[in-house]
Order: sequence, then structure tokens, then C-alpha cells
Amino acid sequence: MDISNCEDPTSALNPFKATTIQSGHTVLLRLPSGETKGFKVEKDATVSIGRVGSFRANELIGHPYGLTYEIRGKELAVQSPRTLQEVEETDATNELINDGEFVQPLTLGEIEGLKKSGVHASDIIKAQIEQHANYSMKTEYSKEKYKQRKEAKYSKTFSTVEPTIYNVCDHWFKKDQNRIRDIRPDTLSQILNLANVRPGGRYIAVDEASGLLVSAILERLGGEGRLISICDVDSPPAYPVMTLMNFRKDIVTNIHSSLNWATAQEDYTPAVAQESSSEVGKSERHRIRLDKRKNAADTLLNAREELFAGEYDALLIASDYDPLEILQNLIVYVGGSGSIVIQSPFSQPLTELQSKLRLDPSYLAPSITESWLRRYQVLPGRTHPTMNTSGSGGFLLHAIKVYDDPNASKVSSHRQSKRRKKEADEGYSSVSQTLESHETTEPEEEDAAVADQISLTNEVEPAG
Amino acid sequence: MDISNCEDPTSALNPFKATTIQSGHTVLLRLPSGETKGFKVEKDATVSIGRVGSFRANELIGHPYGLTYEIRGKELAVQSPRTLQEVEETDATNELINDGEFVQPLTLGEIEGLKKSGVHASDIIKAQIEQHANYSMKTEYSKEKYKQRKEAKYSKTFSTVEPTIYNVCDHWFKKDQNRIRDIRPDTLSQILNLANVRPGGRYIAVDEASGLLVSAILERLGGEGRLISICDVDSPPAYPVMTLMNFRKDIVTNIHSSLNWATAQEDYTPAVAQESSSEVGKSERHRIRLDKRKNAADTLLNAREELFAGEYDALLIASDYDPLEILQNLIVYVGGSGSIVIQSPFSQPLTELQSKLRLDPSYLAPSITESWLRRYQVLPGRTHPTMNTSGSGGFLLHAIKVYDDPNASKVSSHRQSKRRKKEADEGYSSVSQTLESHETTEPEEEDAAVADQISLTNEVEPAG
Amino acid sequence: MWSNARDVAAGDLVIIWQTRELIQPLLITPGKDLNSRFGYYRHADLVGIPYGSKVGSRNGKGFIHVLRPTPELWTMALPHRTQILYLADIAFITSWLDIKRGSSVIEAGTGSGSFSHSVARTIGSVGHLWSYEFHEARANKAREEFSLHGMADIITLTHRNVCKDGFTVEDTVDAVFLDLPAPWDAIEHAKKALKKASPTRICCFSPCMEQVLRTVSALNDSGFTDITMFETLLRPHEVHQLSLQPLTQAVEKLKKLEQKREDKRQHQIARTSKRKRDDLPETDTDNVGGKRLRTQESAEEDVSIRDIPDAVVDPGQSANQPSPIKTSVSKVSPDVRGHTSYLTFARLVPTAPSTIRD
Amino acid sequence: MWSNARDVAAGDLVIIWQTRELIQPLLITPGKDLNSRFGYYRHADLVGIPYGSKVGSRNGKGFIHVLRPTPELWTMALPHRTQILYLADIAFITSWLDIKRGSSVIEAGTGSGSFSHSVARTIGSVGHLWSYEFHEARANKAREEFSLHGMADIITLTHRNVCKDGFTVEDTVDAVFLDLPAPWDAIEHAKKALKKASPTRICCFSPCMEQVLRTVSALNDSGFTDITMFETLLRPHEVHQLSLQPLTQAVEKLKKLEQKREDKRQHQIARTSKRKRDDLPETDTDNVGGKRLRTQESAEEDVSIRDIPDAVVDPGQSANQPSPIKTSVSKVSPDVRGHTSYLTFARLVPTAPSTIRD
Repeated sequence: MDISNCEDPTSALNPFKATTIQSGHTVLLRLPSGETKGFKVEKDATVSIGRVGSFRANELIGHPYGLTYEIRGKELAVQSPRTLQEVEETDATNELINDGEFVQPLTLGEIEGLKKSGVHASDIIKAQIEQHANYSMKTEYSKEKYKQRKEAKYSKTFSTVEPTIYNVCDHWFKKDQNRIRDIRPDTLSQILNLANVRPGGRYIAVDEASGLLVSAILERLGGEGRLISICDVDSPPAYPVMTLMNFRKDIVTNIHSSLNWATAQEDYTPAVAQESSSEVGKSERHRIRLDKRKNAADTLLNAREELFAGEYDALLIASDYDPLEILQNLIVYVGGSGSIVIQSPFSQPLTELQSKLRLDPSYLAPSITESWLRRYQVLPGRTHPTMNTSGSGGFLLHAIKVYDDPNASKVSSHRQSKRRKKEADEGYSSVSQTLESHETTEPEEEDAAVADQISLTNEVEPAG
Repeated sequence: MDISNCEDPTSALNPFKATTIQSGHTVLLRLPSGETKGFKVEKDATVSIGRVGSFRANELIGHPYGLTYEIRGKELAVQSPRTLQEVEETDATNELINDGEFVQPLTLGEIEGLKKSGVHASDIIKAQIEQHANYSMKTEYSKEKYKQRKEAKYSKTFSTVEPTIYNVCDHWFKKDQNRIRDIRPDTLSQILNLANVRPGGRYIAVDEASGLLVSAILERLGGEGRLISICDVDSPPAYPVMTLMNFRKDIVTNIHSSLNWATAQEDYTPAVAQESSSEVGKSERHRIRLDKRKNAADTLLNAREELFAGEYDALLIASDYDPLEILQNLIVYVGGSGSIVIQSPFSQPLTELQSKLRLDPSYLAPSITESWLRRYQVLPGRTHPTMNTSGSGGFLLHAIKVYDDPNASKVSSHRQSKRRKKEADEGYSSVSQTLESHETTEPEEEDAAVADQISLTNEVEPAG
Repeated sequence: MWSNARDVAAGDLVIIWQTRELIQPLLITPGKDLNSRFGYYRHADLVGIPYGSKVGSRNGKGFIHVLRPTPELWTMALPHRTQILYLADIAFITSWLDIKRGSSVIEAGTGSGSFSHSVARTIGSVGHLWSYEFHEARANKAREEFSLHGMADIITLTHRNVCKDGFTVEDTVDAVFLDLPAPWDAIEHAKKALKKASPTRICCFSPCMEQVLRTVSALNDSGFTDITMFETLLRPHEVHQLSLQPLTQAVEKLKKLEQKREDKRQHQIARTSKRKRDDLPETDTDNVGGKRLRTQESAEEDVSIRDIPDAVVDPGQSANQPSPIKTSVSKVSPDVRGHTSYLTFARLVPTAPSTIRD
Repeated sequence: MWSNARDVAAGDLVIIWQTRELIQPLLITPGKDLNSRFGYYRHADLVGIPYGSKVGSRNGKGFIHVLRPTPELWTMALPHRTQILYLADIAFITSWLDIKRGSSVIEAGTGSGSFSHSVARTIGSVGHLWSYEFHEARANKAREEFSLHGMADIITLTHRNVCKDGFTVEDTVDAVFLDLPAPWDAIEHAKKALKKASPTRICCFSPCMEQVLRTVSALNDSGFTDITMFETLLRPHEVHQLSLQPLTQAVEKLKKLEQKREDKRQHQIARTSKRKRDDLPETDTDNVGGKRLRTQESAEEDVSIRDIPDAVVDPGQSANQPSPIKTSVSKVSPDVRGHTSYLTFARLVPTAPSTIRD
């Protein structure tokens, strides 16, 4: 099977990622259950996907992503894409079907027999349906549901899933959202846009989300730009999320450097940089080792220099460490007007951080947002939100790094003391904040605006 | 105008509330803007509703709630209820309309002139539309929007709104949600059901939500049952929410008593109860005063006795005071298997409370829920969620009061120590909790169940 | 309805709470036993104890809580004959429809009776619920249940296809609730059943948007007004204990870790020099220094500082560094149900022209 | 696109942030002035300062922040010619459509250019955006803007009704975004414009459900697969400082308040007895004791303990009672936008039968 044996697997415009499946890729497959799983595709090896079957990896190599296959023996047959099937409404209802009667009409043994004899999945389903006493009495909707459930169980088809950052994030979120700190695809997309991530940009990231943030930034850079990530382990960690992205390694090495929290300290001299005189002029082997060490040292020292040079476009944080401490360490390297985006699975740490940042004139308009996403089933006649796309997708704090001018902030604080009194009476004070608030509310312009300027310059906040 | 001069204004089955508008009622009116406002309806008085006009109150008295009226002079004309108008789709688009051209075609002076000359609102709108150069080029949707905006501005119609607890809560939520602690109609309905409020039941309430909780409980009791509310003011406060309910006062007095946090203490002797011998046998006037004082004292002492007798069906709390302290004061009066429902505009106080209550074997399954509500516009061809029904509707903590038996809780804690270690590694621990969780998740039965029992008996919680 | 007494009596229906996932109704029948994986209990032992009691099993395998039934607990415990309504929808519908003491209500279909129990509780003994179920076996089951729960006087259950045959009452009820696949077929019937002289309300419960659109149109055609639609959900929160890691500690640990490796490397160099003199083969561990800055591939060998207990890095210092304070925080549980049904509401206002002067 | 230099230069487009509600674009033109209610500024004074600077006004009336434009700031500052797209939708659509460096993209219509700017930023100089607008004046405005913002090479803007006349490219783009009143009329055209040999994607942006249903059906008819629909929102949180009131203090205050009243009453009685002897008329204040337990009506006279500063109740004690600790807490802002549009997505997979063996 050779759809297009494209020898140059990369797009002309963006050489960072292959547009077809290559040997060595880890490929996400969507199984009949709807679940996605990652499988390594190595030339001449066999890919085994459990109950669904197994096939030779070469069958996939060179193919574009996104096709659907049926396993026939060890061969793959590309399937036509399925369209939605119109479900005819009928007069049948479930009125005459007694509960509990709608049972499996074929025994497990019978089904195994049919499967072993090579009967096609759709035939097994048909057989089951025929034997189902009440099938014709059920409504068309119930029938469709029943058919789909059976299909998921006996189908030998799968699809390849293109490793877009959306698909990879979605896969991880469903698989283990804790490991990516609840960063749902919508949240991730907001992080990238709020941080203005673009080809050619320069970014600092603190990623304890299994490399999701690093992967997403690298994807958006597309081979052009710079990313320094700061980790809390001795050497840069192997990011499990990145494995699925199938980036070209040489390009990643060019645009991505890693420091840890010690080597990111300006006043710290890493041991690797301490030249020891006793180590020169030994054996050939020793000299190779020293060269290696020298290279490593150079890489590290370059990354340090690069970080300390500052003027980064944005700082992106998804970390268990105190975000205020992280900012105290890194804010100095963010350029004026650069974005700070901090993600957390809980609102509380960001709430506390926000109430500190708004006292600091280096942060403009720190605001907290929660992302909200809802997916719908759009089958004909049966459109409704899916039953399980709620839950938490994490919280973001966004602020803009600015340069304060203490002389510029002399604004009358008459209003302020009045407000403070009112808040004290009510037992709490509040500040409403959002990147988009300006067009959802229509405040009394003058008042709101003046109050807003006051709130930017001192510790008092306007009532929400 | 006399639709039905029903002399017995109360329903035969529920004499607690009149089913028609009575003199002395405070009636919610829905104005053309969609806003609701409360107006006092007193026999022979004039009701003035601002720009919309004014009319004699007698015109409303005796009418059922929910009708729509047009003000014609000082008279009211009942309008037929409006149905949705099908909007025909046309080929017109906004393609050829230049932005900024879609302006007011009549000057303000012209409009005032028309209004003063008694021209009907719909005619003003028609005149405006006719003069609007681009009207016919706009899409039908834009036209409809434009027409509605104009109607809201010039219409002289209003509707009466039945004082159901839903409508009253909705009115207050839109008017000032802070004063009712963000209790949205959906949240309120959950409070009432979770607390099993029913005719004949006995309840304790702490209501700092302007009387919304007290009103809702009284409404559900319907004149049968008992409510003791605890307030933090010297005498029972005048609840602004209750004003709109138009309850029969005599029935309220029968079923509702009030104590404050001092008089609700068993070890406290209220001053009013201290009989002073120097006060007996004075003048007539003095004796009347003493009788009054005696009655007040009796009422207070009865309410205290009633509270201290305990065995209440539920405790409902919406308060700024530390909820743990409130529980420590009142939990003893809740009967076994009774509900505790605590509302808060923020999740944080309930989160902290929950993590304490689950260590206390007197509380079964303390769980926190957030209510979620979305309203839709359902105009033909234009169905979508309304743009502004999101936001916060408050949080609830619900638990069941139980009687512990320390001897019954001997369960192996092997699993527990393993879990504790895992949580320590991850830096946090979690517990999933909800009244409904059993049917949204399908845990590995045995494990989840055992873990759950463990979590009920000691300080360790199962992973969420 | 159910017992209001303080203590459990023989013949009471109680709710047995074993875990959040295992909540069951039980009719107290002295002589019978209750067996579960949380132990063995005799019904007789439960008679006379107060509702809300924790009870240990006779064989020490666990415990149960004996609760007083409420419609909310019943919803969690009831035998499912159909998809059922849950708290958020039941509560909201009850409130919008203004169901309260003395209300007359229609529901169709009865289903598993989750909504019926809640309505019966709320309207009390002076109210009445007419409940219709088109599925005969389910109707019989529900009738039995209502009778067992002492609600036979409050609920009249009829086995009937209301879309075809309409309701059994006219000009009688304050509110109608339709949980039917094709509610539009029952709307004209509902209009007849609703009281003519006072404002009344209807709710249609439909999972799909297409049903809503058709329902809205039918309601409009039948003269219902204020048609509106809602969705409501209950989002359970899970509570976590959170502590922010102090970064300064991480920095110190990393520095020490690096120093340790550097020391080890120097030691290795010294050993290698010695070995070289003895002409011994180089060992693998000799390469540690060079490997340190290789990326990705070597990750398994890297030590996360969070994997290292304080004691390993610096046994003396951990005592001085207080462990960070934990805060209770919460977030929406990941497995929240994201949709139940659309709730379409409308009102019917009294408009008999004979009574209204215009 | 916009300047990447550290400092502001003449001719730069900058964003002037005055307040959250007042964010404006400004083309730095030395010689010109900026006047607002937050003061008076000379453009010339802004030249040479670093981006991100706070600048005080010349007349001391306020200050501004001078920011570097980003598509996100532009969305907050742009002149509205139409309803525009905001962050949450733009970001999600970009991600689902896999728009990245080098992507070829179609959008229709251009509208106010909010989405266009974001796409241009994301695809970079090696990507391309074909943008279509059926409204001529808007198209011209947008073309000027794109040119002024240095995006003329990245964006090709065409004034055209794509529903009638289709797109200007074939077999060319990776993704299509349709923000049209009747997207179904453009779907067949979109299919022609999408690349044939690789997987491609489409998104239709429609505020109403009826549009979605029709779009889904058209996508299905045209052979698009994996049709799905989303809604996404950004829910801003507001931060409050919260402290729980200690109940014990309230109890003590109420007790003292009552004692005070009782003392006053006793004093009144004594006075009345004396007055009676002198036969003086009784005063109103005499009634205080008796009024105390009247409910509701007397509320205005009741003193809430929260209205009383500590000093009034007990001047000595307030210092001993530490005021409760405030915690920063947050909740969703009440004025959140609850809906923007439904986002209908679908994929088109390469299926040319000649290349696929089956």
C-alpha cells in the first residue's frame, strides 16, 4: 500500500514536522472504542493494537495522517470516511418492550465462533440484531445506540490521528489530566495566544505539565525562534508529551535550551564551568571526554548568557512551585510589554498571587480567568451537549510586564478613601478583572476609568 | 375592570398566600425593558411606574397575577398574551448597508412631539422604520432586533409577576445579587430540596441573605410546620425579600420564631426573663406594659425551649459567620439523618469546612457542589444561550447528621497508609464527593467502596 | 409518606448507606437479614435505634448508616426502570413550576418515580399528583411503590399513552411536567388539564435540541407564553490539600546535587588515573560527568529533586525548613455530568374574554 | 508585522492603555498630541522610550502605559466595524484547525479583522491568509489596516460574496474559517479550496442552533467527516478579600447590648416612678423595653451588631480581639458573557481512490 511515497516528508513551508507518517514516529491511533493510544511505528516491525488486531508498520509509513483502516489479516485496507447516517423517525417506541428483556441474543461462545470463522464484524452485528426479539419494536434511536455499541465491540477498524497540539493535548487530557495539570486543549490555546507565541518569538517556560507547554511553544515556533525552559531536575527531563509530537530533533536542539533552577541563578557558578587544571593533556580517550564536557559546559554557559540577556517576549508557567518566587526569579528577563501567563489547576494560588501582583507596579492588569468548554453531539435529530465535557480545565493568570514611573502616578485618592470605608463596612473588597470585561459591562465611564487608574497605582481596588 | 372579584383571595388548599392581587400587596411589575420592579398596591392610590405611566391601583386589585396591561390614560387594558412571531428568512443581508448609516431617522424632538400628540407606540416605531433608509435592506434578524429595541423604549405596557419564590429570587438576583449572597433561583431550589423542606417539617435557618432563605422555607411550609431562624441582631430583622412574598402575616407568626445568637445560647438567661419584683402592682398603664413585656418574654422563652428540644429536620445556613462555629452551636438540635445545607458565594470557606467535617463522624458525606444554570433564547430560527446567564450562583455544602458508633468503625487501614504515601509524593490529596457521583463515575466497585468506608471513619480521603 | 418518628420501627422503609456508591432502600422486616460486603446485619437489630445511626456489622466486616428516606436519598437508592431525573433538574423544575403545598400537578411519564416522590413530598397531603405511564409493567411497579411509601392518597397513577389519549382531568391542575419522547403531541391535552382561571405552568424535558425546537413551536401554537428554556447542572467539587513548593529549597537542593556529582567526578578522575597506571579497564560509571548534559535520552537516570527525600540531600537541614502549609482547595470534579436535558418552560395566562374588560 | 524593537520609534503603531475599559491604538507621529481625560501627551515624548513604559501626562492629570501591539491587545483596541471574535474563540479555533507557522488559511468574512490579525501572527511570514469580505467599505478599511500593520504580504484581502462566487484559490489551503450568516452556501466552495492530498479542516462560526443544524447537514452532504461542535468561553474571576466573622464575638456583643437595654429600662422605670410622683407626661423613650420583641415593623430601630463599631459596645475589649484574617478568594465575575457562537468543526481526509489500494 503506497499512497504517496513522499521521500521528503516535511512541508516545504514548515520543515519542523513531517506531514506523513515516518518510521520512528509515535502515532496516535483512534480505536473502535473512541479511545486514542500511542504506538511506535518502526519500519518492518509489527504494530499490535490489542483486541483490534496487528499489522506491519510499513503499511502506514508514508501515509498522510487521519485515514481510517480496517485490519484484514496483517494487511490494512483504507476505509472511506463515514458520514452521519440519517436516522428515520418511526412510530416505534419502547412502550411494549419489557425492561430486562433487551438481552444479548447470541451467546459469547457463538460470537467467538463467528469471529474465528472470519465473519465480518458488521455481519456479527446483523446476526445479533436479527436474533434480538425486540429489536424492531425499539425506537430508531435506541437501535442506533445499540448498533454503535456492538460496532465498537467487534469492529477491526482504527484511524490515525494527526499529532496536532490539539489532538495531543486532548489525548493526554483524557488519559491522565493530572499529569498535564488539567490543561485542556482550550486552556492551552489561550495560554499560547495570551503569551503571543509566534514564529521568531523568544520565550521562557516553566513546564511541570509533562512537556505540554514546551511542546506547544515549539510547535508554534515551527523551527523559528527561541525557547528556554527552566526545570527542577538536574538535566532536562524527557517530556512524555513531546514524544507524540514527532518533532525533528535537530531543529528542536537548535531552538530549545534548558536550565534548572540552580543554573538559572546569576550568582551561581555551575561546577561544569569550573576548569580544573589537573584534567588537561591526558590520553586520547580522556581528551574526547574532556571535549564532550567542554561542549556541555559551552551549551550550558550559552543558555545562561542567553537567559540573562533578557528581553523575552513572554514567560509561561505551569508549576507546583510558588508562582511569586518564580516571578521574582524570572520577571527581570521579560521585556517591557511582554506577557506573563501562569496556569494552575486551582484558582486559589492564582487568587493569592493576583492580590499581591496588583500592588506591584511592574504588572499591568493581572487577571484571572477560568476556561470553559462544551462539546456537542451533532447526530441528525439528536443534537445535545455530550454528557461528560464539563469538569475543570484549569485557571490562568495573565499580566503584562511594564516599567513603572513612580512620578507618573500622582492621582487624587479622594475616591479611594471613600471606597475603602465602604468595603470595610461590607467586610470584603473586590476587584473585577478581565481582558474582555470592557465589552461585557457598561460602567459609568468616567467613574470606572478613574477608579481603574487608581487601582493600578495603589493597593485599593474598585468594587467589582 | 373586574376579572373576578374573588372575596376569598386565598386558595382553598393553601390559605397561606392570596392567588389574586390584594390591596397592601407589593407587586412585581415587568416593564417594557424586561426589568422587574416592586410597587405597593394600595386601594384607591395611584401606582406610578416612571416613564411607562401611572394608573389607579384598584384596576389591578382582584386580578390574577401574570396578565399584561397597556396603560391608556389612567386606565388599564388587558392585552392578549403575545406569541412568538415567525421571522421569515429573506435574501436580504447587511451587505449593502454602510456602517454608521443605520442611524436614528427621527430626531428626539420629533419623537417627543409624536408621543405628546398621543400617537401609539407601535405607530412611532413604524414611522421610524419607514424613515430608516436602509431598513428594507437589513436582514430580518436585524429588523426584529431593531423593532424590539424601539418597542422597549416607547411601549406603555407592563405585566404583573406572580410572587412565586422563583420569581422573587430571580428579581433580587438581577437587582442586587450581593444582598442575597449570590443565591440564584437554581441554587435556592437545590437548598430547599437538599434540606427536604416540606409541609409539616421543622427547620432551623441562619439567613443573612435578606430573608430569602426564610421566605423560601415559609413558602414551602405553606402554613404547616415550624421554622426557627437565628439572627445576629437584637430583634428579628425586617426581611426585604419577604415583603414581595405577600404572605399572610398571622400565619407567618404562627409558624416562624426568631432568636438571636445570644438568646439561642442554652447557658444564657435573657434579661427579659428576669422577673423583677420591683415591677409588680403599679398603674394600669404600667400593667399593660408589663403584660406586653410578659408576652414578649413568653414568646422568647417558648422559642428557646422549642429550639433546645431539638430533633429538627434540617439546618439551613447562609451566613458571613464562621460556618464551623455555627455548626458547633446548632448541630445538636438537628435530628438524626437530618440535612445540613450551607451556602456561600465562595467555594473557599466551604472547602475548609468540608476538610474539617469529614474528620467528624457526626457528618455523613459532606460534599460541595456548585450550581450551574444557562438560559436560552428560543425565538424561531434564533435559538441560542442568552449572552449573560453565566457568572456565579454560589456554592453549597451538604451533609447528613448521623450518630457515630466508634465500635462500628474498625476497618483495616492497610490501604490507607499506602494512599497517604502516594498523596505525600504528589503534594496533595483529594476526595471526590457528590450526592450524585455514584452514577457519573464507574469506579472499580470493591476498591471504591472500601476506600469510601475508610474515608468516613478517619482523616484519610480516597483519591478523586 | 415515610416515618416521621425518631426511631426505626418494624415495617419502616429505611435507606441503608454503605458507601456513596452503594445506597439501598430496605423494608425493615424482623426475622430477615441484610448481607453485603460490608457485613451481616439482622433487621431486628435495627428496630428501635434512632434514624441516622451508624451500625456495626455482626461479623465485624464493616458498618452501615441507617437513614430516614427523603426523595433525594430515594433518587440515589431507587431501582432504575428508566433514565431518571436528578436533584438539579427536579429542584429547578419544582421551583419554576411553583409546585408547593396544595399544588395540583400532572407528570407524564412516571418512569422510575424519581420526580414523583419529590413532588409528593413538596405538595403534601393537601396537594395532588396525577402521574401517567404508558409502559404497563412500569406503571404497576410504580403503583406498588407509591402505595408502599404511603403516597397512594397523594398520587393517582394511570397507565395510559397521554399523547394519544390525553389526561384524565380537565381544568384542574396548576402545573404539567412532560418527560416524553414527543411532548408536542401532549401539549394540547395539557392545556385542557390546566386550570383556566389562574396562571398555570408547563415544563417539557427533552435531551435533544431538535425536540426543544419542535416543543417551542407547539407551545407557541397552543397559546402558551413566556416560552423559555434552561439547562441546569450540579457541579460537584473535589477538595484537595495543596501546598506550593518553595523554590529556594529547590535551588539549594540542585546546587548540592551538582556539587555532589562534581565531587564524585573528581573522585572518578583520581581513580581513573590510578587505574590507568594499573592498566585496568574503564568502568561505566566513569562516564557520569560527560552524560550529565545530554538531554532527553538520559532522562531515566536523572534524579528529580522531588524524588529525593530531604534526608538524602542534607540530613541536617530538613528539620530547619518547615514543610509548607497545606491549604484546602477545590475544583470541579473531572467526571461531572455535562448535560441532562433541556428544560422548556411556558406559562398559560387566564384570558377568557368574558371576564376581561378591554 | 508590528515593531520588534525594544524602544518605541516614530511611525510605530502602539497600544495606549489608559484603563481596562480604554485601550486605543496610536500611530506615533511626532508633532501630534494625544489628549484624553487622563491627560495630555506629545507623541514625540514617546519616541525612544521602551515598550511597556508608564508615562505621566504633561498636565499631571493621569498616566498611560505604552504597549507593544499584539493581536490580543488589538482585539481590545480595534475599531468595531462588526461583531468581533474574542480570545477564547480565536484561540480554540486556531488550535483545532491546527493553524501554525506556514499554514495556508481562508477566512470569510474579514469583519473587523480581529481573527485575521491573530492568524497572521500565528502563521508567520511563510504562511498565507486569504481573507474575504462581502461588504466593500469594510473590505477597504481592512485592507488599509493590514497594510499599515505590515501584513500585506501575509494577507490577501478580496472583496467578494463567497457564498455566490466562491473563493479565489483551489487545492491550496489547510484550513477554512467561515463566519457567515449562511455558511452552508460556502461549504462546497470551501471544499474546492482545501488541499486534496493532505488532511484539512474547516470551522463554521454560528450564533444560533438552527444555523448549526443546517451547517452540520451541509458538511455531511459535502463529505466532511468527524463533524463536531463546541462552545468555549473565558470566565473572568473577580478577587475578593474575605474574612469569616467570629460567632463568639457576636454572641458577646448581643449579650452586652441586651444588658445595656435592660439597664436602661430599669433606669426608665426608676425615672417613671419618680415622674409619676411629679405627675409629668410619659415620654416616648419610655417604651423602649416593650418594643424590643416586636418583630418586623420595628426593624429600623433595631441595631445590627455589625453596625456598631467595637468601641461602642466595649471600648476596652476590641484591642484584645484580633480582627479575623482575610483570605484572597475568587468567584466568577457576574457579568460574564454566557455565549458567543457555536463552533462547528469538521475534517476532510484525502480519499482520491487512484492513490489508495484497497
